[in-house]
Amino acid sequence: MNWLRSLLLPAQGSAYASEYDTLFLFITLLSAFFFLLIAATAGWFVWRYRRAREQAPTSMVTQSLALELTWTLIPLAIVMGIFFWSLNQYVGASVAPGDAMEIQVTAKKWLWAFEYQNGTRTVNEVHIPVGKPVKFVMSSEDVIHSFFVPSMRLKQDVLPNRYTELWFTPTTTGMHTLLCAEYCGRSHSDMLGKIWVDDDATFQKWLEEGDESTRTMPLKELGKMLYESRGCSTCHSIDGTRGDGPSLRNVFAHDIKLADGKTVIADANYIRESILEPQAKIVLGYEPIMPTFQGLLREREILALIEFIRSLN
Amino acid sequence: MSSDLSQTQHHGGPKLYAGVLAALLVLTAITVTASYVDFGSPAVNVVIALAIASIKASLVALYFMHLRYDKPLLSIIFVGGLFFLGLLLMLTMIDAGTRASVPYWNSKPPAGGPAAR
Amino acid sequence: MSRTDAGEPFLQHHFATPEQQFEAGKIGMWLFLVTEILLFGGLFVGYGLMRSRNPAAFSEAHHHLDRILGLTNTVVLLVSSFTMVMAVHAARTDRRKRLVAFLALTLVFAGVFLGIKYIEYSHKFHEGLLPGKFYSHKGDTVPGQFQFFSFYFMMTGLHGIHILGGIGAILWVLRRSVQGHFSSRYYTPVDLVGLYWHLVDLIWIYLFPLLYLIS
Amino acid sequence: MAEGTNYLTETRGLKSWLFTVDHKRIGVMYFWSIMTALFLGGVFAMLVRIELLTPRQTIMSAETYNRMFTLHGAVMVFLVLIPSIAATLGNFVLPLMLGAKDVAFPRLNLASYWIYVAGALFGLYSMIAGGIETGWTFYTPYSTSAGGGVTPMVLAAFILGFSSIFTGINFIATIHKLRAPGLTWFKMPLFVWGMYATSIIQVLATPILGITLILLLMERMFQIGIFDARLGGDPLLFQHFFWFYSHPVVYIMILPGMAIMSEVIPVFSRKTIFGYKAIAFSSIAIAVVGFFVWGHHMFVSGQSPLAGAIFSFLTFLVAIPSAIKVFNWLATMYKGSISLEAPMLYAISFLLLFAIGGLTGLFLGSIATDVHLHDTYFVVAHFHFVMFGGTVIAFLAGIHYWWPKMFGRMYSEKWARVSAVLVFVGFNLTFIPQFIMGSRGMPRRYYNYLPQFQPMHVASTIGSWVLGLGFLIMAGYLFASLRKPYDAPSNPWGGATLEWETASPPITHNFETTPAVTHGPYDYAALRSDA
Repeated sequence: MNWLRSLLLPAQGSAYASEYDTLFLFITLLSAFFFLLIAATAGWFVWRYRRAREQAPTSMVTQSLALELTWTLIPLAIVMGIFFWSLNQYVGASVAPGDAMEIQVTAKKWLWAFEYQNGTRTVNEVHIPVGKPVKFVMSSEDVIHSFFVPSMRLKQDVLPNRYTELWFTPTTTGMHTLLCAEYCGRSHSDMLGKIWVDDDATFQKWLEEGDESTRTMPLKELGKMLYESRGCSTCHSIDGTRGDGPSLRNVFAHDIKLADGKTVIADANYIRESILEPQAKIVLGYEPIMPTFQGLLREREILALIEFIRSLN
Repeated sequence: MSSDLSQTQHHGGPKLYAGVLAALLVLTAITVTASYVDFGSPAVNVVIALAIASIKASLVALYFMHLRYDKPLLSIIFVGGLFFLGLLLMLTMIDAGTRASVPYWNSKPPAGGPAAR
Repeated sequence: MSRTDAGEPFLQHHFATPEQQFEAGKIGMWLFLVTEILLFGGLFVGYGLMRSRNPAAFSEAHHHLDRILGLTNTVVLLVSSFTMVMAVHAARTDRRKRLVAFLALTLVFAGVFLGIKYIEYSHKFHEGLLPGKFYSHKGDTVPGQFQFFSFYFMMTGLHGIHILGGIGAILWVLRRSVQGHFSSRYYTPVDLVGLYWHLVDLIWIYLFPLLYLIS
Repeated sequence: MAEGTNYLTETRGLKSWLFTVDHKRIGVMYFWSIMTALFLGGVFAMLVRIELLTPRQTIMSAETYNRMFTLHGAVMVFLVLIPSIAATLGNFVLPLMLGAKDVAFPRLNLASYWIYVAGALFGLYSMIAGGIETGWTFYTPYSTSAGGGVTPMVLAAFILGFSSIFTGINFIATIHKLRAPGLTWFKMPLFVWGMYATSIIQVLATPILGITLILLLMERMFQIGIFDARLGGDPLLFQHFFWFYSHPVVYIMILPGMAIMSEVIPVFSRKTIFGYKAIAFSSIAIAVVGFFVWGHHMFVSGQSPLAGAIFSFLTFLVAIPSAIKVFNWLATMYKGSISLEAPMLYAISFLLLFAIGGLTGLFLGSIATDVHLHDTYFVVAHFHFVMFGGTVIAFLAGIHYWWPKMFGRMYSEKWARVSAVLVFVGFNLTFIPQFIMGSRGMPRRYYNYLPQFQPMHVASTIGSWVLGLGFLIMAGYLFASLRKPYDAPSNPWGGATLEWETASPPITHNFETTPAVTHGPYDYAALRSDA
């Protein structure tokens, strides 16, 4: 069965995922059986009872209560079995254990923002420890999004003005893809995140100090990485094409026309302000829709982004 | 076959209609009065108001709209429509009323267990 | 439309007998009434859900409605339903003058209803008790009252549109009555318009306590 | 062969068509309108598939892509699938099957057609009024905040609802009051039962769509605070309302398809339908229980788990009547005399594709498995198997079955078979890869996707070309048949229902004399002894 599982389903990231796969494969095999039964019967009848001559006599049997009951009750019993199995699994997965680590999630067009209980905040990237239950408490700032982690077989819509939850206990370290599964507009398909499952020590270290790599990476490279991973790229291009936000190409040290008619020079302070207080100065011809990154970026990361933008001239 | 439709249908007459109108007016008076009475919970007032409204609606449907004298099919159509409206109301309310982050059947998860089952 | 039988000027060609045509018409009308009930029903469900989410605002907001005017309108509509059923009865018993008179009376009551509704609406407009973003009433103690007025205007507005439709339909049968189209042999349009008018009344029977009589 | 005049030739000129109250002409007008919409929707689908050839931009921008799949969905659902079988074949065949001269309310029928046209024009107008990119489901709050042509498209759906309601009212009244003498309820062809069940849903569900769309427009224009969470509203209420209509709508689409199956299979097996009452009652059961299950579209929406459990349970119940039908059709073929002409080829396709569509529904009705699969390509593939593999394939079966009756000409059987096979192969090639992509975690409505999915997307796109080729061939031989003189016999397939007793094409009043029903709708033995 493993070949079938790996053909149809992504890698398993939790014990729940393997429970899930068992039920999934059970329904798959059951469906395959019934499909083959129907297809083979139809095929056999078509061949066996093909019309050989115009006036061939046909059976006069038109009903059978016994048959009707058979093919009513057997499918009924089977689907009821699936229902209870499935319900049991669902109930088991719906309540997070009391000691689960809580992470707040805010979804907005088009990024995922995370906040840990110690105040650490990240965007589109979240680190969690292996083997411990983790609970995401989620809410949206605009439209409905959906938090979808295929490797955990879990998904939950994220609504404005309400909290919804999703929890799992990861069992394998490594990267798990997070996707938005509820259509939310232009960059819906770019609203991706990475869930890093670390061993305990690495996780603790990360929580206190941030990424090893980001502390040593050259600024420009780090800036490029942040540009791609923190959601900047969904609105700001680097090749000059117009998105929901202005392109970052040839911006640094250039004159920028603002919506209020003034002109400013895009120096490091302007860029810093635009990241932390995006509504302060709006570029002419664009909507004031950019969310603030106040508290979501470390000092060095802001510096890195400025350096990256400077390199785009 | 006579094509005089009045021969085949009985719908009551002016006296009956006047009686129904009187009943409707009395019920209207009752419902207004009841709205000033405190029954302890606002929900009771809603139920009473809706119950009286339903009696009035039934009177209109049965006599003014002749359902009482017509073929049962028409009543089935009418009641059927109400049934599906009730369905929408009921299942939507079940969702709205039981929406919480923790399902009611497991509101006290066993502390510390990895999978609360 | 080919008329096959000179004795049955309103029998359409694809029906065999007037009974068949009459009954088909009634089935069609009742199915239409059911769609109307469900259309309003959606509003009722929305109202129920929003009221249960926000009971205080609904209760507070409804004090801005005038119970006397609401009650008057209820009585007007009930009486108009009575005159309508009397009109149908007159048609069925071949009393054409009474048919015309009762239809005209029904129209008068419908007009009174709309007149009172107009007074109520202009009062609400004046105080800024308007739906959604137009709500501008000052001095509210409970937030969210605009929701109540959203529903008030949608429900009474949709109902009012139906009253207007009913007036149009009654005018049509009134005209045909004056022309002498109806008799005990053929009065389907009167009957069907009557059914429609009663439904409009029936919906108001629920609207009145739900909007005016929240305690 | 028709001598003298028939319904197509009795009166001439554009006006005689545009203002006709003849159910057959209205059916034909609906047919060409819906075919036009199907062509448009198909073009949108092909463009969407071409865009998905590569993980990044291929031929269009993200905005255009979003508009494209929205239009594909809206056109296919509101302009094609909902009216397809009922308004074309239903309109044409139902009165004939009942031995009636017309539907109960011919003018209402014409109104229904013109309302359809008006709705369709509104829908097209939304394309130039800024386009619409909300998806055909119009979920709030996205649809209340999105710009562009949302308002005209919502109005279009609202208007089209009336068209649907009028058809439903008409059919119910017709079936109750206009059956020929001797045609008792259990002597009615099962197609009529299917239409009856469909009409019930059209009448009961569509008004809720109407009020939902009104509320949506009010929320957009006046911010009334019912769906918008920031104003104290509840976005899930929109989903409840929307699916209260849009799930039963699935049965508006599939029940007529099943109804055609119940005609085609016995005729081409020369055998009385097996389990007549079981099939008839299962149609009604589907129509009723279909209203209880809408919440299975909302398992991950934030709906309460209790409601989810209830909806999951009810969903499994509605699976049973569909299964009963499939088994009864199979039993009908047993010891029959089976001839694989084009309608039957489509019927066999339907059996296989609908079986897959139904069985994959088990994954989605089951609450735990649905969580992972919801809003992925698995769902897309599932509903295409039911909507295309079911409804459209059955529609094609019905078109090929009744084409001689409608237009009085036979089409090329050889090309019809080629096209049927291409459609079957192309369809499977398009959508089977989508099942696998979906269960592997490919969300729907994605413009960019992870590179690992590209091979399956390419396969799917190639499949869409095969499918398109099948349709092109079909259009070719069907148009070609219309250029021939009338050559269809009145009963080319040996059917026993009443529509085969009148000429092909029928005269304007359907029958020379109102037929008296002496034998059952599937009594082929009686037919032979008559002949």
